[in-house]
Amino acid sequence: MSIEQLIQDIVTHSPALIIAIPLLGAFLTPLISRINDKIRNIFVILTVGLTGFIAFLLSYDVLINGNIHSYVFGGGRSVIALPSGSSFAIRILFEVDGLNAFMIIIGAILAFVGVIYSYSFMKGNTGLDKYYTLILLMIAGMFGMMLTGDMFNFFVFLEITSISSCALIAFWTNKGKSIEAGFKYIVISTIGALFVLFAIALLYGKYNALNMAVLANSIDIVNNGFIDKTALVLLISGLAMKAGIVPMHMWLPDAYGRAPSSVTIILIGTTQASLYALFRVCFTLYGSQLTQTLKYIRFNLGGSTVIFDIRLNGVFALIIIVLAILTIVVGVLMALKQNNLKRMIAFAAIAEIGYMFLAVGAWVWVIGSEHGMVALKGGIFHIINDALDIGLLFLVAGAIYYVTKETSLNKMGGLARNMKYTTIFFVIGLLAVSGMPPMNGFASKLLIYESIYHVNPILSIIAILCSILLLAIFVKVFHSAFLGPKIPKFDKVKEAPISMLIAMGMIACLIIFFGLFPNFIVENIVEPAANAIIDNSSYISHIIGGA
Amino acid sequence: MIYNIPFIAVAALVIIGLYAVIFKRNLIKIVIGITLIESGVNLFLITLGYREGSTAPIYTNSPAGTMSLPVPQALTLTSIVIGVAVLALMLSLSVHIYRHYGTLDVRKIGKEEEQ
Amino acid sequence: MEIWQKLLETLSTENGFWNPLIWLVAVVIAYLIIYILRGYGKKECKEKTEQTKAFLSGNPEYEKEKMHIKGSNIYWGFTESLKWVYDLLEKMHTENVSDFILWFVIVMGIIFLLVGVI
Amino acid sequence: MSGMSRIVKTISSFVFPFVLIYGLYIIAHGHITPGGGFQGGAVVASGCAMIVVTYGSIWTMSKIKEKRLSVFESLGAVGFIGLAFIGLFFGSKVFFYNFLMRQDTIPIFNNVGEGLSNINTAGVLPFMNFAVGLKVIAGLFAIVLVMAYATTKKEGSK
Repeated sequence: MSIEQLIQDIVTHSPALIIAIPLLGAFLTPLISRINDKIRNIFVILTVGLTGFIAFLLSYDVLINGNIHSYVFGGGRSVIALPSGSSFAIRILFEVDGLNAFMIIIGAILAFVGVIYSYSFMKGNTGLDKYYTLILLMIAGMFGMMLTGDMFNFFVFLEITSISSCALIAFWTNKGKSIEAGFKYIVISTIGALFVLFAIALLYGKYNALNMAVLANSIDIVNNGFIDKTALVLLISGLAMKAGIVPMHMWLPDAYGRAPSSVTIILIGTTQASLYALFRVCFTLYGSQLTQTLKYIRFNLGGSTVIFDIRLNGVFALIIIVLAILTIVVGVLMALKQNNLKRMIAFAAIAEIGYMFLAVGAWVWVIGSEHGMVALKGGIFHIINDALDIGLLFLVAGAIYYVTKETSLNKMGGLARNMKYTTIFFVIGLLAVSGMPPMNGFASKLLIYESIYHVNPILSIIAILCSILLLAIFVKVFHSAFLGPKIPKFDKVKEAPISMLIAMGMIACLIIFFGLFPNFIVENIVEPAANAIIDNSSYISHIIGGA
Repeated sequence: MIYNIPFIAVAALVIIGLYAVIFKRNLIKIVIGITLIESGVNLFLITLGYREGSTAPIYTNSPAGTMSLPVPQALTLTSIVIGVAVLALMLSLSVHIYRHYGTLDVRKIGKEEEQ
Repeated sequence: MEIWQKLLETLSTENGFWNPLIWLVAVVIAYLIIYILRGYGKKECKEKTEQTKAFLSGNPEYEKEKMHIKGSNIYWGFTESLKWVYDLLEKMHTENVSDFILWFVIVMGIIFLLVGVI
Repeated sequence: MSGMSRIVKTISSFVFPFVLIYGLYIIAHGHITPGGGFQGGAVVASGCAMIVVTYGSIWTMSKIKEKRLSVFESLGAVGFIGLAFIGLFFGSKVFFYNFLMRQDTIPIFNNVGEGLSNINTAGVLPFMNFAVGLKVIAGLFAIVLVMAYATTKKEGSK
């Protein structure tokens, strides 16, 4: 078998392999760790690396060659045409279009970096075989959420992810606060997921299908208004809670702040998988209904009748933009006040989620027009930028914690003298997260500012102001943690271990690469994803096809 | 009317569960509330698959006539399995919290100042 | 060669554009101008003399350790002037899991009113 | 928990094999009757939980270590996913492909004969049920055992 043939085969089976390899690795880990701890760590890194490699192959094929992949588990066709003429989707299938491919790139980067980082970061903890099992399960669940084309399957992966990540958040069981954060997270995510399941059940009862493409084809918000709208509301609110939208964000600083840093970086991936699911629901499942009129409202103004045409996209845009502005402002203001480094970054992460949401809201508002496309590009570009920036900052926070065992900013100072590389990485993350040129954050934020200016200039102003505040927040961290005189307690502090530096360095390189060549990234990675959001017909027709 | 009773039960279970989660202060009661919501959703799923006068979907030796749809039952089963895992996790976290703080009151846990 | 051309393309937003290369050139030019301006500075300024010491209205300088501003003291003015906002936000963040779910139900209700009823 | 009275212990040790057999029956017939790996595993695990309740968690912990259970759990999961992986190399070459159905190499797993007595009618499904059953038995038993043990330790230390 030639190499090309092998790669072709791998790409064909990649949607299954991407989740199967981490799953297999997860359950092999306890067996391997009976041999040797070092072998286990390397095995886990290799597993995640292989998964990431396959993910890159798949997303290369989807993004560059423009193919849509679908994979049916157990073989055969996914949609069975009944003699009566209707079709019936029966098997579980994965479907990968531009948006999925874009998300699995993020997932692969974060998972790989997180695992490399944990090599040194978690050294010395007990129960590491369970830690690595849970990490791999979480990665498998995250990829499953990003790849699946079946609503119920999505729920299952959502729960796999939340259970394993909850156990990881509470991994340091000697700290009361991390157990408490784990409990909060499991309550929140279970209730969110149960409401998602309720919505799935509603849709299943109505349309007798769980397949996303089949559902998207048959959802009709005008005729079956009540059930569809209820399901939409349940899905949006459940997934928005998992994605950390204000005012349902309170679990996020706890979970991000108390988890080990190596877990936090993968948690970012799972949060963004929820965000992806939100987009998938709003714009693929309900995509063809976006311009439907919900209601006409008639006014009598001086004899002439004025008719307001309330469309779904208007209502959507209103909800999304209001929530997004709330998210940005509350996130930034709360971050400014925190003194715990990781909680502060977590609030900044909330604010960053608001930016993506804002851009998508702007697109929904002006659906179909040119600057809508710019907004969508900016929003999607910002997803990957946010993952990298916030991820890097969390890793730096973890490195600081590793060497000083301190989380409070009040007790730090002068760390730049002993931790040169970490300081450099922090500065890169600082510039990127606050949208300073030439880092990647600037490019996406520029796109967002310019496009939401067309919706309302005030939104743009708020977004820019909050971005400046973000800069101020991290300058505060830079000043109080890295600058200043030497603190005698930290005299013997050493640079972070090499695997942590490698992990941070990888993300920093990616940030600089994305920053220096923004158009390359936007054209090749972001635009296919944006097109997938705009045009849901190819997603549907790939499954239903001519049948 | 008689066939609407399961749906009324679903609404009642979900609302009682939400009430327990929001207004009860004991962690165990919150866990009970979550399981109530979960059973409500499971009941809803299982009710969707039932048709009047249908038999259980067992292929062998079944009497002739309509069968109830097996897919919702499979879904419910999966959801129950997940529920078991979530329940075990929540209870073990409650054990840990009780050990650490000596109380299960949500207002009292996690309030200690950080050094 | 082609890949480089692709890499260096300009990202065009709708009304503007962004190219890091142009930015780099602009930064270099700005540094040049600053360097030239620096040449016009006074020649008498010498480092490590009395001239570069901090002047605190004639008071003696503190020790280095005491001069470091702690994290919670930075932006004190900002948080103080926005105290009413922060009071509201503190009231909102009760750190209590029941309230998280209450917020969830409230938001769900509002969205339901907006999407379902209208 | 330190165990219950002699009557309870005797009766539970008498009932335990029946519970075990019933659970294993459900696992083995998972593909032709209602039930399967999870249900049968849950039945077996509830039998094990009965042992934990009657004999006390400390005694049970001395008989079987929780680490060994986690190994069994991993073996079950690995078996399940491994069977799914093998499907990649046979027949229509799809993940989760039922490679034992309708083939000529190992004909006893073909769809030969029907009825409750013949368990070889579903190809790879019984094996998957066994794997899931192993995982569920080990997992649920470990959950019950560890929780019981953890709460005991607390009372002991006070």
